[in-house]
Amino acid sequence: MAPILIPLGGGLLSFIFYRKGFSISLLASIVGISLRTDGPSLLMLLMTGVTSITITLYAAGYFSFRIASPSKPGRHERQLQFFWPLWMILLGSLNGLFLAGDIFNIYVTLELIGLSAVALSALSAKPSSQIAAFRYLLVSLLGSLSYLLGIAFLYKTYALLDLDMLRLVPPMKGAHTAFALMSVGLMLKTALFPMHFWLPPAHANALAPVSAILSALVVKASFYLLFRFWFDIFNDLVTPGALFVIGLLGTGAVFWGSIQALRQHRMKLLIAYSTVAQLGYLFIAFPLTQIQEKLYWLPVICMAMGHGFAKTAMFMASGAIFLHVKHDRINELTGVRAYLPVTVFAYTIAGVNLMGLPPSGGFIAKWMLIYAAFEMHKWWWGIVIMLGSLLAAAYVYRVVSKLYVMPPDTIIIEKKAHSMLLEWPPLFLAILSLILGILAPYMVSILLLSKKLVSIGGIM
Amino acid sequence: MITTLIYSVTGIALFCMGFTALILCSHLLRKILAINFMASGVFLLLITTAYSPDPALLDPVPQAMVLTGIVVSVSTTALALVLACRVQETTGSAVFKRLLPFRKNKGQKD
Amino acid sequence: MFAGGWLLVIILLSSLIPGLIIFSLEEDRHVFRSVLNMSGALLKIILVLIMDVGILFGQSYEVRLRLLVDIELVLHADPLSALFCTLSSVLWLLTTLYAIGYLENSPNRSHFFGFFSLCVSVTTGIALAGNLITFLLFYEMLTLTTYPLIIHRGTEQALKAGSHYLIYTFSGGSIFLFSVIWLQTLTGPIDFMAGGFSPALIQAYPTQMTILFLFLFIGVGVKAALIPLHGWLPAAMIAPAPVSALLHAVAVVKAGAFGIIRIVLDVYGIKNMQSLNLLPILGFAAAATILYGSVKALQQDDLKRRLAYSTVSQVSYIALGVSMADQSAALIGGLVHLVHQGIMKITLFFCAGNLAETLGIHKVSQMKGVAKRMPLTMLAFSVGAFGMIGVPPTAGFISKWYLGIGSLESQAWWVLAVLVISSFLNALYFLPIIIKSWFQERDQPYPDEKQFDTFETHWMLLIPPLVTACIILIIGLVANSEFSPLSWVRFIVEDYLLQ
Amino acid sequence: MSSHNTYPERKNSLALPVILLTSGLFLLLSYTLLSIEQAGGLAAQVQSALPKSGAESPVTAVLLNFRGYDTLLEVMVLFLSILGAWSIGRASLPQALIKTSTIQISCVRLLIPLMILIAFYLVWQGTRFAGGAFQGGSILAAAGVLLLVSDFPKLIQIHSIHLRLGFILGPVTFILIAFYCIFTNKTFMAYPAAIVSQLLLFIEIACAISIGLTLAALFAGGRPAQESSIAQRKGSTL
Repeated sequence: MAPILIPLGGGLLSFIFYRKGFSISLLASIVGISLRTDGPSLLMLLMTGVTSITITLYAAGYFSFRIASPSKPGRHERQLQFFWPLWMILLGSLNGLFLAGDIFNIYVTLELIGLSAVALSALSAKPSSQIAAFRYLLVSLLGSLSYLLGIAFLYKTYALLDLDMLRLVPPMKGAHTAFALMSVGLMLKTALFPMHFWLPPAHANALAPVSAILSALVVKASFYLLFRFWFDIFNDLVTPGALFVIGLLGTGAVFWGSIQALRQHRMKLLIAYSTVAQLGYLFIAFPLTQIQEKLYWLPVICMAMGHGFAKTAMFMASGAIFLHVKHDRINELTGVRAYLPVTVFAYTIAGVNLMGLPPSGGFIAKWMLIYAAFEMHKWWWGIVIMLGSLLAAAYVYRVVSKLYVMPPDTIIIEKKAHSMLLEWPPLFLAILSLILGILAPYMVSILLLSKKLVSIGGIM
Repeated sequence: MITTLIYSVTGIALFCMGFTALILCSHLLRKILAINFMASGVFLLLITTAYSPDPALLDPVPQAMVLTGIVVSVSTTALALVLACRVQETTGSAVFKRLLPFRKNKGQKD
Repeated sequence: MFAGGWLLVIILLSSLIPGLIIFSLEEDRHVFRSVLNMSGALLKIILVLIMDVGILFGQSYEVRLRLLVDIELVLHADPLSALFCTLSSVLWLLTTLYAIGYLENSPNRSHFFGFFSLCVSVTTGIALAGNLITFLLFYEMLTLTTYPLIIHRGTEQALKAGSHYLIYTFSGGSIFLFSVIWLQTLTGPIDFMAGGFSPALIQAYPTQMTILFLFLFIGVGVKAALIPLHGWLPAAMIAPAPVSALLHAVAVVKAGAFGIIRIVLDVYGIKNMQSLNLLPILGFAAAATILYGSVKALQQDDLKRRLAYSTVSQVSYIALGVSMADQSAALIGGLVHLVHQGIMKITLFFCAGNLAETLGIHKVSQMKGVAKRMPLTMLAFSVGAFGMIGVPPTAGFISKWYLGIGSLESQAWWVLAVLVISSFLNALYFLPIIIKSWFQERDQPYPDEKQFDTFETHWMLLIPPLVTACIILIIGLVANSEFSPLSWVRFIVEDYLLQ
Repeated sequence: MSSHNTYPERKNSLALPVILLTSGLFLLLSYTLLSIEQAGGLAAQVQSALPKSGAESPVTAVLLNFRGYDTLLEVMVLFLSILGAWSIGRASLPQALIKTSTIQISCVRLLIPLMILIAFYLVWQGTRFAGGAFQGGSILAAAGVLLLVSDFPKLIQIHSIHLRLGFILGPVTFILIAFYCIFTNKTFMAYPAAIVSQLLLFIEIACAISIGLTLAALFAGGRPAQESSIAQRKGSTL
């Protein structure tokens, strides 16, 4: 009885957020808080929803497998017991973030996300994960404080907190500082190179469902905010030089992350470094975004969704492989295909998305970015993107080539009963990421939806 | 006016001092303290925006924000402390540099 | 424009769905698997034939799926795609039969045949692609589906060959993607269309268009194994024989050659190619590859490596023909070689596989007197080899004849010289094999001989090479009849020269 | 943190650049601060809406009514911290009985009721002056800490479920009332004008109890020892 009640509270919260997304009211007030949805936030909500359902299913399978063959009695029950409430609160606050329309409210949701993510990543009780979680907590707090300092400056300048109203104000002294502080805070949370150092250990040492959550959803949340601030709310403050620097950092992330990924010996670390690299692409999109175009959100959303689905699938697959093989050393993974065909297949398809091959979401995004690079006569970004895809192919195939081969002397481990829930959710997400390109027309129509506003705490 | 200025500059100073300590100090507890320093600095700056010469027009919104911020700060500090204790329990050390061997990934996890 | 478009989708699915079902099959369900495979292959041939007839009568097949304003997937069947489609579906049937026999009792067959089917679906997709993006889509997928086949044996060597293959093809693919996007920023969406895009564009961006052609050429040239991009092909020889046959004759190399044809004829168009003066570049690259491949083949003792270098050389005949596209005869020679080379090379690989599987022979030097032990196999091999050399009345003669006439018409004497020299080299590396096997006495035991009751080897291994050898002779003999590849190619070329 | 005192702070080659960097940051931020012309603030708007808010103190009005959503999330953050703490480790309280002197015991006995009274007074006054759920909750927490350090054996008897219910009391009350507003006013958290002050008080009390419990539990530093046995029982039925 007892452990059920707490998730209920968390679940209730996430439920409210969903509710709010659909109720419409036109009451906006200057002191109250309003929530809003528009195309991009709806798409992010959609991504969160789809990913979270599959992660939830997978987590059920994952924990039941671990409890059935425990490495330490009682440990996995405890993990399970705390996983649900933490995950539900995280999910709720993610949704809250995508709907938030108030700059201080965003701070609180960021803290909620940060805290629950840290607690989740510390769940696998080994020392390395706890140290990584601690570092993650410090970085997360540093990021939030920088953001909060930005809010202080902004409030000093404008005495406004509502995003829609901030969009309309003219640039003033102090706004630049505030904008820079908020951006740096969010970049830290998004693990933009060279502020990425905390990400690989935190993501790689967590439990598999948690790694998936962190990599697919949590970093995307702060990225979403960053992109919104730069191109939607505070676009007047953005200078070409700043965009160029961000693009350079993104380039650094792509190369550094990919090369590090190639050097790893553990599958999960490889996937975690690939997250660093893939986030780099999202930042390369900055200098290539033309806000006069209606669909300027599309490349980043495509990339974020494709990466979210694919990365979740990869972490889930690596988790399933770990559970069966008891390690995740890349060089010793030959022959896994024999007893986990679906998982291996899912991993491969997800890899195809990372490489940006058609018709995946990554392909559409890369296509649009390279296209924009040519149109804006900044073709060098296009070369960076292409080289990044090649490196991605290299690190994806480093694992896949091991998974696929069956040397004649392979010892096939005895086939164990494994849960459907361990194998099929990753495949579902992987296929979804692969056909995301075909779903692009629907994404476009969602992007073009008009804005809806909900205010909370009615002062009429 | 000059009072608020002193307060806000002090706030920024606290923030920067905390930031310095956060990078330079290696002990987990000191890092947590540094973060708290920074938070206090930000709150100090934020609360000065509420000031107005007319006592009736003291802005309540920053005050509310600071109250919320303090609660958040308390919560995060608590979690950080628990985590730090736990790290020390399992590794026997709470100094970041000495934790290096434990940060290695052995390819086997639990 | 939608008329019968679904036929194309069904053609794609006819091998895709069996492939996906095969993945999920248990390893020991080999009867069901074989039935599924063969019925898929037969169904595909029937559907492709229906499409061929339709095209002959002027029916148009097209399906479009718009992803974004400037990204559209198009499947479109024109005579050229019908040619490639028919070739790959017929050869797939034979290769499947061969592979079932070849891999009998070996592990991981579900995996192998699954990818095998996917590979053919993707090749069909390349054939039916109606614009550059769709072509690119299937072109990249081909890399993905062939890779597991190349590393199928799982040995150190196979993995090395696989990574070689990936490095080459992914680099090529990236350059290809890059240039496709670049091209599209200049020209807008590019559908394959005889005559290519408007000459006004060439005048507007002459330099960019030239660079772009070179990029695109490199992109497809990797799979077509033009020098210096051919490095992966000999290395990939480590794969099982059916896979080699598939790579060389049905899918990968052919996809590259087909890509060159598409880019020259349907993207740039012959006239634009002429005005940019790009055709000679193509010709030189092809001629160099032909000579280089032949010389390298001469030096190989490993039978499959010799055949691989022979492919490097022979596929470039197609490019050579296309490089003289202003002459109908040369273009006919090049296009028809797409079919002829495929059938001849697959025969040779089937035979090499038979030798390796039945007798354990991998080297040319071990082949003394094998014709006595395996007369039928060696008969097929000899027919294939004669075809490669260009001896009448085989199919190979027809293509070389037309290429020669074309070079005379365009007065490109050096092309004729290349043709003569390469035929001489072909003879030099094939004839010793034939002489050794037929006329010399066996002086050592076979490395690893297996006995079969009725025939010299397993019947499933014997039938495909015999069938293809017969086809080589037949299409050579009746080249002028209405249903030969030659007539079909004439039908295609008429279309292009009308522009 | 026993190693805290013995740990010597080392010489760091990074020190100088970092200090230079942060001083630069300080100068930059201070300079910007001086150049900002401060905007007016929202005091007037809050004042004008105050009568409808159900609270007399503008700060409370903002906290619980205008920006109540933030406060709800803030309560969730607090709840999250105890959740995280419990998930990380067990409470590191001594297993044996603590020897407490009679003076201490009697002091605590006197103090606890007083503290509870003060706490509720603070909550009660919160609508008018600076006070409220968090202030009251802190006093409650202090009471809890006193109990923890002096009357340990009795505390360990508290069943985990009671603690859990206590933790979620605040957030759940808050959420339920906010939902109730959807039915009455069609907007989340738009309290009906007639009973707004009662509702706010209700929320404040619930939150204060939760906050007090949570902070005291955080002091204990982890989940109760009995927690693992519950988990095992649950695991066996799974």
